[in-house]
Amino acid sequence: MISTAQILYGTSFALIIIGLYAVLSQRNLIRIVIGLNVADVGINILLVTLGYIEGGRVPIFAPGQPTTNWVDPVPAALVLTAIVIGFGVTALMLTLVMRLYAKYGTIDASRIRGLKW
Amino acid sequence: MTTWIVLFISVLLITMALAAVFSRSLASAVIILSTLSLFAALLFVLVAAPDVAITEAAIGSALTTVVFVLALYRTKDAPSADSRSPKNMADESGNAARSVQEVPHA
Amino acid sequence: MRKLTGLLLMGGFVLYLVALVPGMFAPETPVSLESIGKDIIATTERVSGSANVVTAIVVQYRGLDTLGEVTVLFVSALGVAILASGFKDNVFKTMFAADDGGFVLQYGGRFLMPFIVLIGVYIIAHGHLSPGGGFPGGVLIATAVFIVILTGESVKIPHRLLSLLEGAAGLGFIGLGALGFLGADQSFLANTLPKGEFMTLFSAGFIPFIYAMVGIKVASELTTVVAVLTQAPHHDTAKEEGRP
Amino acid sequence: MVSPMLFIIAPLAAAFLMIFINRRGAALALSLLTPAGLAILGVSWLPATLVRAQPIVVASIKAPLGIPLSLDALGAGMAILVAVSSVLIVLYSSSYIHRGHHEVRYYAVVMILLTSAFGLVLTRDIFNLFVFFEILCISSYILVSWEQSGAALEASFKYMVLGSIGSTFLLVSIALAYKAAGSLAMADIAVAFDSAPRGYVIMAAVTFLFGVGVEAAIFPVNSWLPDAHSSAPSSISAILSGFVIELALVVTFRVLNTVFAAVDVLPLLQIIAIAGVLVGEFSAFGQKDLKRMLAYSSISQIGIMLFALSLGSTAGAQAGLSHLLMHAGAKSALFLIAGYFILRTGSRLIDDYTGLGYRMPVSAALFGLAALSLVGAPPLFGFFTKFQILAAAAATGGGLAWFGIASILSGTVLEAVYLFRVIRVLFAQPAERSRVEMDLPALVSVALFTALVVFGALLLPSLSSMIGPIADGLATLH
Repeated sequence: MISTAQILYGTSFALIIIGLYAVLSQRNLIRIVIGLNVADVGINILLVTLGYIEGGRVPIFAPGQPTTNWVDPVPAALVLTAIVIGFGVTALMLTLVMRLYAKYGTIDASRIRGLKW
Repeated sequence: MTTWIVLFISVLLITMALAAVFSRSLASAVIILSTLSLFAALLFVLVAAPDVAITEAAIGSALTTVVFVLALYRTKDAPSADSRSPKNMADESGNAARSVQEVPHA
Repeated sequence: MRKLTGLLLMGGFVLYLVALVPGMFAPETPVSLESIGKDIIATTERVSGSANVVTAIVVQYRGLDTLGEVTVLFVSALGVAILASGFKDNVFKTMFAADDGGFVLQYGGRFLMPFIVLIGVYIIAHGHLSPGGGFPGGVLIATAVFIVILTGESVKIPHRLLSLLEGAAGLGFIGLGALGFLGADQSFLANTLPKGEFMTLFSAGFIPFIYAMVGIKVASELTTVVAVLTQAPHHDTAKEEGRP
Repeated sequence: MVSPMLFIIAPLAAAFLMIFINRRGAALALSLLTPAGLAILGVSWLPATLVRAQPIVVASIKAPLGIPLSLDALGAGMAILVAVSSVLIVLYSSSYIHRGHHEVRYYAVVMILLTSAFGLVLTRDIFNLFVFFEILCISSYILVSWEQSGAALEASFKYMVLGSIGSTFLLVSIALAYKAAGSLAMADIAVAFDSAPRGYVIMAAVTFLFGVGVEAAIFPVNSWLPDAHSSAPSSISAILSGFVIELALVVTFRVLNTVFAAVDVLPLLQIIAIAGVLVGEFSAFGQKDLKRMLAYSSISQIGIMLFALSLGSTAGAQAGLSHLLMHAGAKSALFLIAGYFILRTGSRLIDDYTGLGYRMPVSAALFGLAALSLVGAPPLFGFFTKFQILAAAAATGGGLAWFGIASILSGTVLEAVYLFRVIRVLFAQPAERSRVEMDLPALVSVALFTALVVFGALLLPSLSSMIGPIADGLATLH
């Protein structure tokens, strides 16, 4: 019987690998950014899964609610940070893509001299 | 029970990730990415991380998509009233994607 | 070549993962916590007074990370503004304002805005009680501004006011953190304000105030990002952009 | 008592304040005074840290639950280097960066870069390390794209893509560490890794090396560096080559050496260091663009430093850190002077600088001195540091060490040839006689950097009492 955590680990690594593969193989600059975002989602799932326990409950004190069997709140806090940082990088990259387009009229990496590698 | 829902969403997520990365139209890739984030948020609710879910939905799904859409508009040739129609947009991006794919392992 | 490199790298990564990290896939889902999370849950009521443990960690236990996170947003908003200043065209005009949004859309957007802002404020204010807090709340407020832009309204974005808010909220965060220097331990970001009654709105010491600062900062920065990207050259074409 | 937290708080508050005030004068004053004050504070703390590390408690919460920070001798030394360099570079920027409505933003981003640099040397928490790394990367991306020329935008994008891949790897590594240790404090992770499966630790170490290696420009993941360092404004090239990559190198090495002590990464590091030396020198040799040449030279110099650090001996670590100090001074001076060469001739190509030495005699002389020290010409600082590294390597012995010595020596020959070529061009034939010397603030800044590399050798005796505890910081987490 496969466990929830195993599924989540598998999914997260699949997303990370799909995303990074896209970053390395695509030539369209926007697709590169999309790939990074896919990888980011994968990372977020990976981190959240670290804190998951079987049948875990939300770690919030509320009147009349049991305070046992809570999931680990630390990875959730880390993911919040990671999401915001990911957005900062994405916004900056996309602005850069727009500027590159304004300069060269293309978002194809193979047609921009400095982006071939 | 949770396991099966998680499994279902996981399969959905991986499919969407592949679609977002390899779809022909750039516009649909962006929308699929947005949906991917939204389903990831759903996953976070299931694994008891609502704080992450609400942030992922607000930032990953909504705001990132806004910036992506702005980028799509900005990276199109001289935007005119006509080019705003979704059909036209899909065509142009589709062409771009095809021309990329035609190049073999260079 | 790039595809090949990518494939090779990813293939290697996957193989390595499967071969050498059995710990990642082997175990069943754990049934109890064996990490610092357990100790944090045990101490959060005394240390932070926040009912939402994730909020307690974000704002207090790992408050320095959050300060860094706010800084990341700050610096990337700066970067977007610097880069966007190079645009020659004005997307705002061609994108939304060119075709009339229509009466219903325009007034609908204007009508919705205060409510969305209100929800944002609610989410920020209840960050220590329920899921949410400064980041999603701030994003909601920024979204409200974007909805108005989206309806084709020619809004003049007050850039100077936004940068004033950014700076002030950042200084406010640091100032609230520096209050900790007055406390017994003289440590930055210590929660020295009165904690109030656990699980009520007026509790958790400085956490709601920090989240308010974060909310203001996130809202103003994201508004800046969206605004400069939609109506980029606010210096050169400001005149053309004005209402007829 | 003033807390060492000021290293993080002060530049950050300065950046926020600048944006709030939005005046050029205020921004300039803040960005000169903040690092200057921190440098003085750093010097005043150094004696205490030489005795033992000063732990800093954040948010009144002790180590595993909160974020542990600590100021040790290595941290204080690096912080002083960063603070002093940035004062001089801001001074240079005051005349070099164009006046315009973005100038305030330039100084704000530089201050945030400083915040992250200080944060990196202070933090003992692996996720906090990630956050500061991201801030460092993002502010570097922005500064690289500052001139918004085609080359600058391309370089910045390339840098960003590699940096983002790096941070993905870094997060995977953090996830592996948290799963093993249940804690994010480096000390706890080190303990947990001692008993974790070996393959697991290797996986975490490799992903970590890939993650932070991008910013530290460690050999296989440094393809962004020549583009980024050459197309950034020269003041930024000086920041990036002068202390950012060094800082990233020291932090990377320290974490690999302590947290991942369970696996012996040193031989691997030696190999990539030697590869970096050879690749850097050979690529620099063929360059026609002055700043690109200097950037490739940075790759090889980083290789030399990494080689010295990864020898694993005390002498090697000390020599590597001395070389780091020398390189910070010399490379900053070279980039800053190159900035004015480009400003005065409007060209980046070395061949266009024919006879420039007669028009900018002081600058050209300073350039020559810094270049000589970088090569390792006898009376200058660079000679002693390089000699120490070679001696330490010879003392270690072993095939890899001797191969490293051979590579560094042959690299030195190449470096001498291409840098002398630049100097020969500068003094080739007297062109028109009009003087176009650097502006005064820039000249002062460059002269001070050059003074470090010229008189650095005199510092060595007094440095030797401090370098021991500083080098010890590479192997401990206190």
